[in-house]
This record gives sequence, C-alpha cells and structure tokens, in this order.
Amino acid sequence: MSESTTESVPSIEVTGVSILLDVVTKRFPGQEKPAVAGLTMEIPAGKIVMLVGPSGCGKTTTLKMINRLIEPSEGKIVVGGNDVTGMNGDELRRGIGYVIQAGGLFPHMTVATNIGIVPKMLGWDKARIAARVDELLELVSLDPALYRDRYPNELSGGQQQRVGVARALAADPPVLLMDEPFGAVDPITRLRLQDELLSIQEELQKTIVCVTHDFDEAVKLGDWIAIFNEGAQLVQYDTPERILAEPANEFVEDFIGSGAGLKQLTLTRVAEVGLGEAVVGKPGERAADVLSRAETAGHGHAVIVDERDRPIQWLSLRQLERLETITNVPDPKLPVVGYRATLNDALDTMLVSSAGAALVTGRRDMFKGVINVKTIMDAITKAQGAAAVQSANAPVGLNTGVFQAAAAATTGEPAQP
Amino acid sequence: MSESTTESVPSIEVTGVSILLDVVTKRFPGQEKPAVAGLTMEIPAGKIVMLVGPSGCGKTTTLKMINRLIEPSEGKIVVGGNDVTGMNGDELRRGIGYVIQAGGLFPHMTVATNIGIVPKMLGWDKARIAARVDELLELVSLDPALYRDRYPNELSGGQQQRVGVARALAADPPVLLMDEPFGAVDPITRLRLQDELLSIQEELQKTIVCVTHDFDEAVKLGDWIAIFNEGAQLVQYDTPERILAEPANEFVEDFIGSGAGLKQLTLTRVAEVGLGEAVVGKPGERAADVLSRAETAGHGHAVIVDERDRPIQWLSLRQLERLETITNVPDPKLPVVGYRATLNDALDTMLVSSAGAALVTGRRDMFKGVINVKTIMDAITKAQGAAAVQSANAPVGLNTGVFQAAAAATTGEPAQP
Amino acid sequence: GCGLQPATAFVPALGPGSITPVSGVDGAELTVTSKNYTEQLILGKIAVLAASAAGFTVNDLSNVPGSQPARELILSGQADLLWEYTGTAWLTYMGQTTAIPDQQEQWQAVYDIDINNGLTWGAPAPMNNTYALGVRSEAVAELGGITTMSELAALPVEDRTFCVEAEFNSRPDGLNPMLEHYGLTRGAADGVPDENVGIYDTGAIYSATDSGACNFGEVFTTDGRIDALDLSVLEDDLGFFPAYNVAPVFFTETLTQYPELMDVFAQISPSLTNEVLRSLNRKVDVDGEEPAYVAFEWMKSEGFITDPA
Amino acid sequence: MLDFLGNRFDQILFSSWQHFSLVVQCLLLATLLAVVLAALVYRSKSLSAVANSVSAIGLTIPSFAFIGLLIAPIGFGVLPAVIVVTFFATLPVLRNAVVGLSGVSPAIVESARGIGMSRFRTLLQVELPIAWPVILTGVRVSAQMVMGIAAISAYALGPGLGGFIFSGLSRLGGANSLESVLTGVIGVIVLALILDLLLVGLGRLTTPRGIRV
Amino acid sequence: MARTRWLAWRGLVFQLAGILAAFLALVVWLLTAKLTPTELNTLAPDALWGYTVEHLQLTLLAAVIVLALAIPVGILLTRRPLRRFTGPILALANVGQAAPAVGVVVLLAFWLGFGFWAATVGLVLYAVLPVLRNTMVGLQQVDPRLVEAGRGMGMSATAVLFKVELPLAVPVMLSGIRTALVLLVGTAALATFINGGGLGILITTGVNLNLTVVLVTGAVLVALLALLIDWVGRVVEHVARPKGI
Ligand SMILES: Nc1ncnc2c1ncn2[C@@H]1O[C@H](COP(=O)(O)OP(=O)(O)OP(=O)(O)O)[C@@H](O)[C@H]1O
Ligand SMILES: Nc1ncnc2c1ncn2[C@@H]1O[C@H](COP(=O)(O)OP(=O)(O)OP(=O)(O)O)[C@@H](O)[C@H]1O
Ligand SMILES: C[N+](C)(C)CC(=O)O
Ligand SMILES: [Mg+2]
Ligand SMILES: [Mg+2]
Repeated sequence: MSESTTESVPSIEVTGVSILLDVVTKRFPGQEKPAVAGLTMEIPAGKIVMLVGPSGCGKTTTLKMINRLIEPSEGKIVVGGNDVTGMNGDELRRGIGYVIQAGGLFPHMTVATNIGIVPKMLGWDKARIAARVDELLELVSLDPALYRDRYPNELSGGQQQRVGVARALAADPPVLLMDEPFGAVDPITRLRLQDELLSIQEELQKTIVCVTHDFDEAVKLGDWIAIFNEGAQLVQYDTPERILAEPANEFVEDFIGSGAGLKQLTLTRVAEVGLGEAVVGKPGERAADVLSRAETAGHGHAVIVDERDRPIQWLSLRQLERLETITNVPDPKLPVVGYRATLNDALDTMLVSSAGAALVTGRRDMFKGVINVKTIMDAITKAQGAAAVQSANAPVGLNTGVFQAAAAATTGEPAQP
Repeated sequence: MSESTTESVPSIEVTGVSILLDVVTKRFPGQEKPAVAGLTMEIPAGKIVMLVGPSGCGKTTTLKMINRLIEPSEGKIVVGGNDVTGMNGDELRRGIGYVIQAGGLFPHMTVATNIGIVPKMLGWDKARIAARVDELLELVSLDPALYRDRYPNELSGGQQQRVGVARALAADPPVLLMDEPFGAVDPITRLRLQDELLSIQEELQKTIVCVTHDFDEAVKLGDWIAIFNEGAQLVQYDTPERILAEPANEFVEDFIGSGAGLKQLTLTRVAEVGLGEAVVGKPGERAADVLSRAETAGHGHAVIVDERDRPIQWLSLRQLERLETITNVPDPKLPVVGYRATLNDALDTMLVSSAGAALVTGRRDMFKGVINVKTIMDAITKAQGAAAVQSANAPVGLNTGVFQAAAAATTGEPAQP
Repeated sequence: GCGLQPATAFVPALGPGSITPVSGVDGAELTVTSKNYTEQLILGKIAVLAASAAGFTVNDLSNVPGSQPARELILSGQADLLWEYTGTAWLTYMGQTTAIPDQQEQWQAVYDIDINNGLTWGAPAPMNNTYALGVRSEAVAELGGITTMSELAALPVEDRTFCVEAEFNSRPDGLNPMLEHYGLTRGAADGVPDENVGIYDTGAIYSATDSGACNFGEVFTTDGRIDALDLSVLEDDLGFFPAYNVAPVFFTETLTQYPELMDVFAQISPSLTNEVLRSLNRKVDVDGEEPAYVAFEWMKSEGFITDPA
Repeated sequence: MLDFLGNRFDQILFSSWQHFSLVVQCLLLATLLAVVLAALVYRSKSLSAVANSVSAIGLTIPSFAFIGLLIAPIGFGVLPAVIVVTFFATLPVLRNAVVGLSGVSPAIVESARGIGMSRFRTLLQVELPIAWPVILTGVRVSAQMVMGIAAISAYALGPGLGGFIFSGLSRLGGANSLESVLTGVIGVIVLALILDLLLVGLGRLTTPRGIRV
Repeated sequence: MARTRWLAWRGLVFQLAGILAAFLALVVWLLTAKLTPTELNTLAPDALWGYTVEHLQLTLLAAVIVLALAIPVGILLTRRPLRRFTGPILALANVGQAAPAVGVVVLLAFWLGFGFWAATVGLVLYAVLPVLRNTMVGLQQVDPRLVEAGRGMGMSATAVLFKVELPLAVPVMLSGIRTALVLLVGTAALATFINGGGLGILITTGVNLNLTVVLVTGAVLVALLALLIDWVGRVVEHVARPKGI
C-alpha cells in the first residue's frame, strides 16, 4: 500500500488514492440473489463518497469488499492503481483505515493502545507510536493528557467515535472506509462529529467511502453520493446538488423524502450568493444625513455599524426620521447571519426578523451586505440550473449482471461520464 | 372521578375536566433540591397542555403527581373540582388515562385484554368490554378483527402506541396523561400518530397533559406549552405562537433552538393566509386569449385547470406566446400544495419549483389560488404581531418556594392572567 | 409423606403362607431396618416380607450405612426390628472386651443387657457370620503359603496390605485390635503403616482383593463371593473374633403391643443356617439377583409366604 | 442388561417413579419458596444482591456434605432427601426469579400502576406472568441439577434410583453390579430428559404468545 | 466505577471472613468437644491434613486436566470449520450433565479399577462441561463488530483470537472455571466410595460409625473448602478481568 500513496494525483495535498470496483459481484453461500451484482464504480482520490440505500441493499458488503473483509465472488478491486484482489488480506487492511459504529474500540485496551495497534503491527518503535497517538488525539480534538490512558467505557459515545477515527488514521492510510460511523451517537454530537470529519478531511484529503442510512448526512458529507437499490444496484451516483435537483427516478425521490427544497438550501452558503448593497451609517452621525443617503439610494433601511464595522442597528426610514443623531446602542434583536452560514440559516433568520431580510457579517463580524428572500430564491434557481448540467469529471458507476436489465428499466440510465 | 366528568364546562362536547396543581412540591428522599418546587399550574378543561424542559427538570414528576404515581410532598391537586390528594390512588388512576413510551403494553396479554383491563377492574360485563374494545380500536384506526387478538410484539411501534392510547381511553376518563408518548417510534410514524391524536382530541375533547422533549412536537400538539427549568420551575406557560414569537428569556430561546422562524411557519396553514388571484385557462382555449387575459391582469403566469378545476399546467407569458391552443397534458412537476398544508410545506414546494410560488388546491384538488414567498413573509409578520398581544384567558402558572427568587431573577416574570 | 419411600423400599407382592396375619394388627405400621451389605439386605427383606405377611404395613428402612446408625435407629424406636449379630452387640455396642465362647450364652448375655435398653432379642439363628481375612488364591504362594493370621507378622511390611471397610477400620472388634492381637501395630512403620490400608465400601472389598489392590481383604464368612472369587480365608488361629449369630432384635414397646411378632420370627430363625445364608448371599452377589427377590423366593420355598392371590 | 431390566421391571419402575416424584414434588415446593422469597426481595437492590449471594454460595456447598450434615440431626429416610433436594432446587429458581422480576420493564410496571392496579395485583397479574419464562428456565436448571442430587440422597436412604447405584457399588465385581449402576445412571438421565421435555411443554403451555422468544 | 469495585471487594472480604469464622468455629468446637478415642484417632490433625491434601490433589489434578482439555476444544469449536458441531456437542454434554456424579464415579471404578485415577477421571468428566460451555459462550458473546474491527485493521485471525477474543472472553471463561472447581471439590467427596481418598471418608466414617463429630467435621470441611476455592476463583476473576470491561 505504502508505495501507492505516492501515486500521481492532481493536487499535492491529496493523500488519498482512487479506488475502482471492476464488475464486482458477491454471492453469499445459500443466498439466491447476489448481494452485490456486477457493480462497477470509481471512487475518485481525495473525495468523500457516501453509499446510501435501503437496508440490506448491499452497502456494507460493497464497503467490506474494498478491504476484502468480504471476498468478492467475481470482479476485481483496484486501490491506488494496484489490483488488490490477489494480495494478502491482512496486509491490505493494515493500509486501509476502517471505522464502524461506536468506533469498534477494544474495550480491554486503553485509548492509546487502541490507536497504536496498527502502527505496532507495522513494527513502529514505541516513541514513534506514542508521538503518533498524541498527534492523532489532537487531530480529533481530544486532549492526549486527559484521554490517552482512559478505557473506551470511560468515554462518551461521541468521544469513542473520535478515537475510532483516530485509530483508523493511525498508519496514515490513503483510504478510509466507514460503516455508519455516526449511527450510534445522539443527533447533536452527530452534527459535531460530521463537522469535525469535514475539517479533518479538508486537511488530510483522504479517499473516504462512507456508508450511511441518513440521507441528510450523505448530503452534508458527500462529494459524491451513490444511491443503491437491492443487489447494490447503482440507482444514481452523483453530486448531492444534482441528486436533490434532478433525482433520477421515483425511488431516489422517495429516498430524499420531503423537504428537498429546504435541503438544497443547506448546500449553499451565504458567501456564495450575491449580497445586496446597503446604506451604512455610524453612531454620532446626524440621522438626517443617513436618511437622505438612504432615500437617494432608494433603500428602505440603513445599517448602522460600530467603529469596527460590526452592525449594531438596522433602521427604517421612519425610524431615521424620528431620530436626531445615531446612537451606539446595539439592537439585541438584529437579524444577523455569518457569511459561512447556509442559506437555510439565513432564511430562518429572516423569517424571525420580520424584516424579510438579514444582515450578513464576514470575518470579525464585519458587515458585508444584506441578504433577502429574493436573493435566496434566485440562488436556488441558479443552483438548479447548474445542477441540470452534468459535471464532466463525474466518476463511473454502473451495474452489469442479473440486475442490469432491471436497472435499465427502472432507472432510466445510470450515471456515466 | 365519575361524578366529576359532569362538571359544568363551557362547551357541551368537552368531556375533559380542568386540573389545578396548587403550590405543589415534591422532594425525593435523599435529594437535596426538590424535584418540583412550589408549582402552581392550571390546566384548562379540554385542552392539550405540553410540558417541555431539559432532562431531569421535573416534567415526569409533575405529570405523575397528577395521578399520584408520585405522592406530592406538599400542596394539593384538584382534578375536576375534587381535591384528589386524599383519595385512594388506585381508584384515582382508574379514572385517569395514562400513556407512556411504547404504550407500556403488557406483553403477555392480547391487545383486547390490554385495552379491556381497566373496564374489567371497574367490573364491566364481558359484552360491554368487548364492544368498548372494538369501538376504541376503530377510534385509533386499527381494524378490530385483525388486531384484537394479537400480542403487542406482533405490532409495530406505532401500532403499539395506538393501542396504548386506546387503553388509556378505555374507561372514558376525562383526563389523559402522556409521558413522551411518541418517544420510541420513528419520525414518520410519529408525525402520523401526532395527527391522529389531534383528530381524536378534536372528537373527544379530553384534558390532555403531555410530556415531551421535542419542542416541535409541543408546538404541533399543544394548545398551551409549559416550559420548565430545573425544579419544575415554570419559565414560560403560553401558546405555541407566543412562545415562538416572544420567548420569555434566553433559556426559552435556547430551548426553541435554531429555526424558530421555520417552526413558526408550521403553525399556520395555507388556508389561513390570503392567496393571490390567478388568470385561469382551460385546455382547448386559444393560447392568445389566455395570454391577453394575463397581460390585462398584469400577471406573469396563467394557470390551466382541467374540467374538474384541477390545475394541470402553469404557463409563463413566454410559454403562452409560443402556444397555439392550450393542451390538456398535465405537467408532472407542477408545484402544488393542499390548503391544509402548513406554510413550511408551501415554502418548500416553492423552493423546488423555482417559480418562487406555488399553486394551492382545496377540496377535491380544485385550484384555489397562488401562494408566494411574499404572502408567507406577510403572514409571519402578522402572526408575530398577533402573538405580541397576550390572550386574556391564559391559564395560571407560577412557582413559589425556593425557586421563586431565582425564577423572578432569570425569567422576568412568569405568565399570569 | 406424599407417596415417597426410602430408596430400597421395593418388595414383591405376596400372599400369606405359614405366616398369617396377626389378629389386631390391621395394617399397623412397623419399621424394619437393616445394614447395607448383602446379607443384611436379604435378612431385612425377609423381615419385611414376614411382617407384611403378618399383616403389618411395613416401612422399609433397610440399607442403612453402618452398624451404629442401624443400632441407633432401633434404640431410639425409629425402627422396630433389626437383625443383629450377638458378637457385634457384645463387643461394639456394649463395649465388652472378651467374647463368650458358647454361642447360646453369648446370646443370653446380650439379651440380658439389651432388655434394659428397651430392646428384646428374639431367637438366634444357627448361622455365624464372622469376620475373616481373605487372600486371592494366586497370591498365597507368593506370600509364603500363608494360611493363618499369626503368619501375618512374618511377612515383609510391604506385603501386609489390607482392604477394609470404614466400619471395620475403626471397630473395637475391627482391624486395629485384631492386628494388635496378632502382634502388629497399626500406623507403625514396622507394623501396618496407614498407606497399607485401603478403605472400601463393604461390598467392594471382594473384587478389590481379587484384583490385587491389597493382599488381605476383610471378608464376611457367609459371603458368597469367597467361593466365587476363589479367595482363601486365613484361620483366626489365635481366636480374636467372637461368634456372630444373627437374631431379630425388637423394640420392646412394639413387641409388647404385638407379642405374636416373636413367634413369627421364631419360625424363621432356625432355618437361617450358614449354608442357607451363603447360598442366598451368593445369589445376590454372584448371580446378580435382587435381595428382595431372593428373600421372596426363599420365604416362598420355606412355605412362610405364597405368591399373591 | 436386558435380562436385568426385564427381571426387575417392577422394581425399576417403582424406583424411577419414586425418583421422579421426589424431584417433582421438591421442585414444586422449591419454586413456591423461591418465588415468594424473590417477591419479597426483588424491589430492593441490596436484598436482591443478598438473595443472589445466598444462591451463589448455597450452590457451592457440596450436596454430599450437606446430606451428611443432615443425617446427624434428622436421620435417614425420605425427610433428609426432601430437604436436600428442595434446598438445592430453590437456589437457581430464586436467582432466576429475582432476575426475572427485576427484569420486568419499569415502564410496564409503571403503566400497570398508572391504570390503577394495586401493588399486589401488579405483581400477580403483570410481573409474575412476564417473569415466568425466566423463572421456568431456573426451574429447568434446578431440575437437571437435583436429578443427580436425588441420586446421592439415596445414601441417606432417600427415595429413587440412587439405590441402584449404591447397591451396584456394594456388589461390585459380582454379577449384575454393573447393570445395576448403569440402570441407576441411565435411569436418572432418562428421567432428566423426560422432566426437561415436560418442563419445556409446560413452558409452551404457560407462556403467552406475546412473551415467547 | 470505584464504588462498584469497592463493593465487589467488600463482598470478597466478607466471604473470606465468613469462611475463616466458620473454620475457627469448627476448630473451637473440636477442641472443646468430648471426643471418643476413635474420633480422636480419625480427627488427628495430621490425618485431617492428609485427607485435605488428598482432596486438593484430586481437585487440582482434575482441574488441570479439565482446563487443558476444555479450553482448546472450546476454542476449536468456535472456529469456523468446526462451528457446526457446536450445537450437537453442547446438547450431548448437557445430557451428560444430568448423569449423577456418584454413578459416574462408580462406573469408572468398574472400568479403571478402584482408586485415585478412577476418581480423577470421573471428576474430569464431570467438570469438563462448564468450562467447555463457558469457553464457547465467552468467545461467542464477543461483539462480532470487534472481531470485524480487528480484522478490518489487518490483524490475522490468530492475532484477533489472542488479542481480542480471548481477553474479552476471560470473564465468562473464568466464571465457568470457578463453577467447575467448586463442582470438583464437592464431587471429590464422593471419591471415598471407590477408595479415591479425600475428605469424603470423614463423612462415610462418620455415618457408618455414628460419629457425629467426624461426620460434621468432614461435611463442614468439604463445604468450607468449596467456599474457599470459590473465593479464590472470585479473586482471580476480579484480578484477571481485563480493565475497561
Ligand atoms: N455474511 C453473510 N451471509 C449471508 N448473507 C449476507 C451476509 N452479509 C450480508 N448478507 C446479505 O447480503 C445482503 C446485503 O447486505 P449488507 O449488509 O451489505 O446490506 P446493507 O446495505 O449494509 O444493509 P444495512 O443498511 O441494513 O446495514 C443482505 O440481503 C444480507 O442479508
Ligand atoms: N424516584 C426518584 N427518586 C429520587 N429522585 C428522583 C426520582 N424520580 C426522579 N427523581 C429526580 O427528580 C428530578 C426530576 O426528575 P423527572 O423524572 O421528573 O425529570 P424529567 O423532566 O421527566 O426528565 P426526563 O426528560 O429525563 O424524563 C431529577 O433530578 C431526578 O433525578
Ligand atoms: C456380621 N459382621 C460381624 C461381619 C459385621 C457386622 O457386625 O455387621
Ligand atoms: Mg450495513
Ligand atoms: Mg421524564
């Protein structure tokens, strides 16, 4: 595996390698239908690919064939350019990170031992293992001094999950496989862990294949989402945006569930849409001056910012008329969103504000502009338009074998480059 | 209990009775702080009151004191005008419905036996019990012939919950207590069960006290919501609308969580807001006629309805220009919402439709008008204005005792009539 | 209660023979006890059958492990009847040290003492079941053709190995005094060291001796296996063991209530000769029959009882 | 062997029945005792722990030693056997009854109370029926165990098949002694199987469909 | 955490204290009782010690054989190729368990002759099942996800067995071993019926000769020995239980 990490990939930071499932089939003994039927699927290096689908559709089987915890019955699997179908399974797995529910931590080993287990198998010396353990604990936001020597049952579910991720990353594998990694933690922790995974990924750029049954999670984490039906039949393999905007068929629509529109809002950030201009005033200015500037610009409101450009009031023309000078008392109910917020957050803020719009702040809470419902509607329309055009570098994904006929019949056609 | 059901209450259909907690305190042995501290709370007859608050704040304790599963340490409890603090607890409970998670069904008894158990204790004869069981099963939408003789483990979680409700209603008690009744079922079933509870309540008009940890559920089900803090300190006791619009303090705001605006949208139905007019055409008409009508009205679109007035197309002026005659081919992507849908649903539909508006249909899917983002924003603003005025018949709710000072300090003031 | 009876309580159904129901008994309860080796089991069953034929409802408490417990049962009145040996009573229970050579006098002696203990001895049988040491015949030559117990002392220490039962191991007429009598000290390195003594169940000694687990097995002279396994019996040439005539012992209170019991057993005792017992024992130990059936057949053949009507 | 069985058919039948009867009667008694005890302790954590320790430690006492100890004050016969068998039969049932009763979901107990059942009624109508399969498992464990203990109790003249084993032992080397022991051993195993089947059947009959696993 | 650990230790301390107290009571009773010469003879301290040593020898030798036999077989039976025999073997063993111990011991005497070895084999047969069963149950109850996690990070099947499965199975296995040892102590008392030695002789002698003191001493010593072994087992379980579970 170690050589393959140096495979030539577009960006230098990407440490992940690509994976190719090449017409892979898995038939379990005594099972009539194959669990995975002639699946061909490309997983691009350095990306997060989410596998979703109804229970029993073959997600886990697909995932486990990549590290050969399950041996494929037919077909071959190529990781980082090397066909791994023939190599020693144990060695293969030492080079691939694997995370399961609740981390799959060994309860009889401390956090440090758990994390250090693969490096130990690889023959690292003690000092190096210890250093690596601490580094990884930092990476997953756990204080090494505090957590190194704890046992898994002395950690919360979320902390266990983090240690699980740290363990999977121990030997710096180019590929990470995750099977419903956040299935066992409460919704709030889950959101935090997802954010953390995204930020870790931003730094490490591994290739991550992740099974989930939560479509929202797939939308949030995935660069690409593969929607499976029974027999690991690839119903749609596309970006979250396109799946939301252009579900391939009714099966996918049902899978997305209600609220696709609101879900799309979570995909775009305020920073990505065009903000409205605003007339800006400062405390101490004469209200009349500000009023006239607003009237000239044809605006109904003016934004008052403090000395650091942070918005403190949002005054209507009527309010300005009644004022002498602008005060510096901040309005606690000011509808403010950060520019990293999603459109969903922005819409919510607007609704409560009753102004039908919200103020956007950037770094150090500096005022950046105004966002209103119109902006959001436009952004959505544009996103949908963009999604209608399929991206050129979409990875391959199709099925052959017994399911192919059925797939073609029900799916229209599977995504193809 | 039975006499108290005839208590004179405003409307004849209301079979529920009012409940009064009169400066009730509960101190558990070995516990420093009281679990419920001097709580006074009125629960109006025939209404649904939701108790929410952080874990361990005393919701369950408050609820269980009403049927004396937990004996209050101090204070008295009046149900339907009778002080029940002194009466035999078992008898009291036979006259109060009680529903907990997963129905709390007895696994070793059939559905019929479970439901009939209170009537049996009350000495009803067999025929009457059997008839009542069937009546109740119908009420909760379960076919008696199919479900009467099943055991709880042969039912889905949602069905179990319904049987639990049926059992609680068996002896036609005026009061129903529910402790996180829908906590154990999946989100979709949960929504259905909530709707069902609302429709049962519409018919029966019981007094329902319901504990939940899901604020959205409280908003959906409650006529009144009581928000507790530690020690069953009543932080706010008000209608859902007012709590969303005017949270009493930061604690309540945090509790509502993000998305208060979107939550408010769920409180209003499309039927309750003013819809926009639309130019209507029929298949077979000349497109130019419809176009000219639309231009006259100053509209950008025209709605095409079929012979039963159901919308089938929504054409822009440009589309009309290009047409000869109007066809009768329905557009599968038409953004349609029913008039019983919430504004939240409407907004979602609009977002996906990319038209920034949606068509509203009434009974038998007949076209009723157009709803757009502006309408929604206006509705919200109006609702917030209305909520700012406190209703005159708000029930009493306050705390005395050790928590009072703290309450006053952090809460502003508790709701008072 | 509840229909439960002791382990070996089974007896075949029977009809009256020369023993006929005693008037006034009418199914009154009578408890018979016995010790737990073959001869006692057969005798116990004989007593049970006789008492049944006499019209008693018999509670069969035979097969008690050991002489002392059996004695205890009858002394305390928990049992009403027990076949006991004169020598055993004299030396073991009554703590006497020298036996009386004349068998009738010996009987009289124990009768006289026990009558004060609330027990009444019935007529003794001719049979005399004394202890003896058995050697497997193949080994006699290796042991210098040993025939008498006085020759024991001449054997090398490692050849002085014994198989005994727990009871004999610690009885006043048992192993240690016996060895003493023949000039050997139990537990001494130059006598009979402890490891030379194996403790076995009463009935297990014969096959243990035969298989060579030890050279000398403690045997009962009326046991059928002495012949069957071809064991040679050492002569008690210095006369250590007394006479052990068997006799029915009654709990006096019961006997006063049903004096006819004495006559019933007086019918039986004279028939119990050494030969009879040896053949009966043999049927059980060698031929593998059940004591209950053996007793039944014998009683029938003697005419005491008949098959059930 | 067949001869042996044929010749003593009525005796074997008698002893088997005695053995079976002893075990079943003692099991009934033990179950009653254990359930009553469990009902007294299961609400208290510490009392439950005590009951569990008693059960665990009681089971370490060798049955043969216990029989020996009983012979001294009680003597021979049926009574010591009944005491020993009942004692050992009670322990697993007690443990399971405590586990079963405290394993009843508090939600179910609460809802029983919540619909107006009294404590006793809740115990009788809700908790015991729900705990019953667990209790019955305990009874099965007991049954298997005391089958063997009943055999040892024949040393104190207890009823049953143990007599065959001990008389086989006392006639060891003689004809039919092996048969006798085998009869005792196999008879006990067969009885244990039969009783187990009966208990399984009883379980089927007495466990409502709703709590079958 | 710390509290439950202390509670467990407290239980152990109580148990040991109870055993010691009972033993002291026995000694005091023996010292003050009026003993007949036979009783004195049988209960002489070195005789008692001898019986106890014999009893322990029987128990421990049988235990060692049982462990050496049952643990490897138990492990093998949970490995994939042999897994299908698990059910039948357990069923067979369960039937065997109903066999009365006295009977088994006596039958072995028929086969192997009287003495120590017959007794040992009988004991082994009798105690093999709990260890075998607990070894299998212990291994089977290891969360399959942990095995998968181990395999998933590249441990070989053997490494997973020794580093993950066995350590996690230890508590269950130990409790089986403790049960077996306690059974062995009790069953070894039956060895006396076939001249296998041990403390059982005190019971039979006590009964046969109606020597209540001997009988009680024997019975109490066997019971105390069983409790002591149980205690040792518990201590070992406590100490050997992997931290973190
Ligand atoms: N070891 C196995 N032996 C036999 N069949 C198996 C095995 N593992 C999985 N299967 C079958 O293969 C199919 C796919 O299983 P898989 O575990 O991959 O589903 P999944 O998509 O991960 O489902 P879930 O969401 O429930 O985890 C199922 O029908 C399952 O029953
Ligand atoms: N039986 C009891 N004995 C002692 N303390 C109790 C008991 N029941 C509840 N408490 C304590 O009383 C307080 C209130 O508990 P209660 O169960 O009413 O909370 P809750 O609001 O229902 O919480 P949750 O949302 O977790 O159900 C808690 O601090 C709890 O620990
Ligand atoms: C009859 N014997 C003397 C052999 C033994 C006994 O006293 O029981
Ligand atoms: Mg899966
Ligand atoms: Mg609660």
